[in-house]
Amino acid sequence: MSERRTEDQTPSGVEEILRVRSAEGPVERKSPGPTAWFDVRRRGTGHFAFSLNRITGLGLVFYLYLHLAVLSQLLGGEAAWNGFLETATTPLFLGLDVLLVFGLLAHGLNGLRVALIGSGFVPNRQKALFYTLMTFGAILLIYSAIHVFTAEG
Amino acid sequence: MSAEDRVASTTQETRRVRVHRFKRDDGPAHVDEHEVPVGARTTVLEALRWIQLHEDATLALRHSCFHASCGTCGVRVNGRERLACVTPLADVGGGTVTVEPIANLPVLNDLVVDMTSFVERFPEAHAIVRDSEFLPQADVPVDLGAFERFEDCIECGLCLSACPVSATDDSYVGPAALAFAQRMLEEDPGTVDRDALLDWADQDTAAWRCHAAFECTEACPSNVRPAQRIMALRKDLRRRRRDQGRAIPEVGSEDPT
Amino acid sequence: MQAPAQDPRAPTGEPNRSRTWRWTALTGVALLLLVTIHMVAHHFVVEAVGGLRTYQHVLDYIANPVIFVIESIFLVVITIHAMLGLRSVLFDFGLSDRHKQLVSKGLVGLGVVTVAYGFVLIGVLASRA
Amino acid sequence: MRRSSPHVLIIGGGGTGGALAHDLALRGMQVTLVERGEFTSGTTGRHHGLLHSGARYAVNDKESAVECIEENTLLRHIAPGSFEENDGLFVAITDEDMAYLPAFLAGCEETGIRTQVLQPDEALRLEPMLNPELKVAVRVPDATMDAMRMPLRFFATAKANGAVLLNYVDVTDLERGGGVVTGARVRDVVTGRESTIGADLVVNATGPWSEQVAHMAGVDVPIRPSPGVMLAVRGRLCNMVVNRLHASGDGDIVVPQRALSVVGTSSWVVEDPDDLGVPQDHVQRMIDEGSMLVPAVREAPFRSAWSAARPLIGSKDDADSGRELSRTFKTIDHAVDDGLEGFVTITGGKGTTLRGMAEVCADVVGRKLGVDEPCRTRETVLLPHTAVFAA
Repeated sequence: MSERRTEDQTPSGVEEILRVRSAEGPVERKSPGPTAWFDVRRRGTGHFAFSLNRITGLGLVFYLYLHLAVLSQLLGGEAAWNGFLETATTPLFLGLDVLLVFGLLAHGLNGLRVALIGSGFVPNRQKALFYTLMTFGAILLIYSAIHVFTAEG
Repeated sequence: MSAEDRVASTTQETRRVRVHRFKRDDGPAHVDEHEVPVGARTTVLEALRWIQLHEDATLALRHSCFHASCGTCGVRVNGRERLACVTPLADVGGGTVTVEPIANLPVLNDLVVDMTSFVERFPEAHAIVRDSEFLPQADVPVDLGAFERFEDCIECGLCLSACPVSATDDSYVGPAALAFAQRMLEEDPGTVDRDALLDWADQDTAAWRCHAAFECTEACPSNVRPAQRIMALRKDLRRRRRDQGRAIPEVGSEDPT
Repeated sequence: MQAPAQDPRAPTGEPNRSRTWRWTALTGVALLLLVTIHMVAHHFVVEAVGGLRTYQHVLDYIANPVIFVIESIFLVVITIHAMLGLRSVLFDFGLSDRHKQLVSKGLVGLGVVTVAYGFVLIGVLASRA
Repeated sequence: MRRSSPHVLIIGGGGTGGALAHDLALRGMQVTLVERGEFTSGTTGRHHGLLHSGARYAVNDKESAVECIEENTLLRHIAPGSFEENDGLFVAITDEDMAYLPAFLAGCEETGIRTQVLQPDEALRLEPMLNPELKVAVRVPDATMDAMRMPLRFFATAKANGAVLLNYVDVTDLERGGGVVTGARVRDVVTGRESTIGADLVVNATGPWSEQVAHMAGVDVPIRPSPGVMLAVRGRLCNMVVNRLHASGDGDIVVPQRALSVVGTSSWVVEDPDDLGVPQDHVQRMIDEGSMLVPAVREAPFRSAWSAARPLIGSKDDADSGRELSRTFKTIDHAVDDGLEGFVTITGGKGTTLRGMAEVCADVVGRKLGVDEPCRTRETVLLPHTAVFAA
């Protein structure tokens, strides 16, 4: 056993490979996080529904605070409020109103789907439910848009 | 299609295959293109093996059984989760085919992902054999007890790759682990600590993080239907809560403070 | 009532998601109704472009006790739902347990401030009618 | 300072290499295993998953039959939960098959394989999808294994016992000096870097690639890569392994596996075990012969057809079909055969006998390295396959 080479040679090659492999840095890993919502390579309906819910949810929270801020105008009395009303009834703002309705419908109806399926109702028909609710939402959206732009005093 | 119909079709053409490449010493990931000769039933795995053999021996990929039983060859083909071994190129549309590693796991090398963190998501070392529900008319020999068979889940990771919540939140245990937990509860071989398993599932990183996208069920090549199992698991959790006589807590106690 | 054995795998310091999930769902379903009422009452029954009310209209409207109660419930429910949703989104960033707790506490604070501000607003307007 | 134990480098991460790593690690040796791809990606993972009772070889290859039934019994004990333990049937369809029955039963008796002869109605009660024309069926203790997960349990246990298992490390050459193999030149496929792994002994456990690796050391091994075609169809057409009761031939087995049924297998001989192809006529033969056993094979939806190369022991001059080559295994100490020290080849065999092959090889390795430890793999229960991924 005089030619045993264990101590001087064995570890070198193996340990070098192990060391490089266990090194933290160069492993390719797309860091998780909300960028995944916008991953266009994922084309599934379910992924779209999830992303839509996240994005509209954030939009609605933003609107909630915008809305509360705007309503502070009411505290300023009649002049302040009626001044705001003039801006709010321009076509641009009415368009934003339609966007709001879209957000509410998309988030609300998809949320209804998640709640219904997630609590044991209609467990196997999630796609049908999604399309049904979205169709319903689209009809309501069109109706609302027409109403917002045409309702006259 | 029956096996015989598959044998009958043998046209020969070529397909352009784009392959995700990543070697640690070579800087960031890139894409290599290859023109691969294909027949009517050439699979993605056969195309990748052809590239290894004829054009680039350094291409690394995982494979083992070649018939959708081991779960090692999961990749994304044109953005969708597939087992390379049972996905004919003819089935993924015309034109260029893009092959990438599955998502939501670290990529070690080209198409090879590190399955360690996938396996670590599972609640415990899990049984791979269960009772066979097939051929119910069969008269099982007395000395066998019951016909048994392997679990459907082949631990391929395609469900985790397809899950939009896993793509966003790495702490979510993901569909495969939850589906496994539900199967263990459903077909308890008598060795399951049910309470521990339900406690494990009853977390904000487990059954309640699912957002019902059902992408896992779409991706599963083995008909495990993880999303349906997660919903069934929630039902088990609700039933346990009810059995324990817990009322819906006050709003105030909801908050984590 | 006996508590189930503590699972060693369970992360510590985590609220139980089954409750937050349930409350997100319950408030969400309630909001379907409340938002509909709110939108219809504000934008679809008022005969003006955009359906917005004049200053006096708003004061009269909020002074109605039924409306006052509905709007108050709406305020609380939407704030809970929004805070739970924000929490879920923020957790998508892969936070540590400590940061998750900080986020949760911060959102409770934000929710309380939001509801308080809303009540001040409703209260002041109702008192002016 | 304590002198460290000898270091063995195993080339090849199939069932044989994994089982050998496990055995050597239990004997206290330092073990490194290198595999150029994923573990079990060569031949092991591709096989149809039959845990042989040995009955297939009971007439013509009694040595293999005895190996099989011994290992069959042992593996169920050390790898519980890794098998579909539903037994198997040998089914006679033709008069010719019936003529084979007496020799078959005698062979099983002689090799210690328990049998139970079933009349057609009894067999059809067990397995309703069998060819109703069957004349007799013999029940034997076959089983189905997960062709990847069962061998991975050896890897997992070896790793837990200190063996270093490296997948995606390709051996490019063997280091030699003064009639001794001293290690291997390797290329880490993960990084592309080359390095040398020194070893007191190198074991060539590369199955059908044995010849290629042996050539790196300048020696020859009598191995022929003999591929076979297998076919998987959707649907679990039977619960027991269904074999044709005749002398070994093509398409003579249907192995249920998960919700699939695997039909195997043909046999031919190639030069390069990497370039196999899936000959269409072989697939057709699987369909034709498989449906003789279970007619539903013909109509069942296609899942996959593939080839796997067996390492059959024989010489270049043997018959071309590969069927006549022995299915048993061989440990070659190249010091004896070729005067080359530090190099051992273990090859041949089959999935069922992986542990036994490893034991014989580890005895040779231990003797050469002066490690006087007994084999402990017969009684060591293996870790679950997932432990192979443990950090």
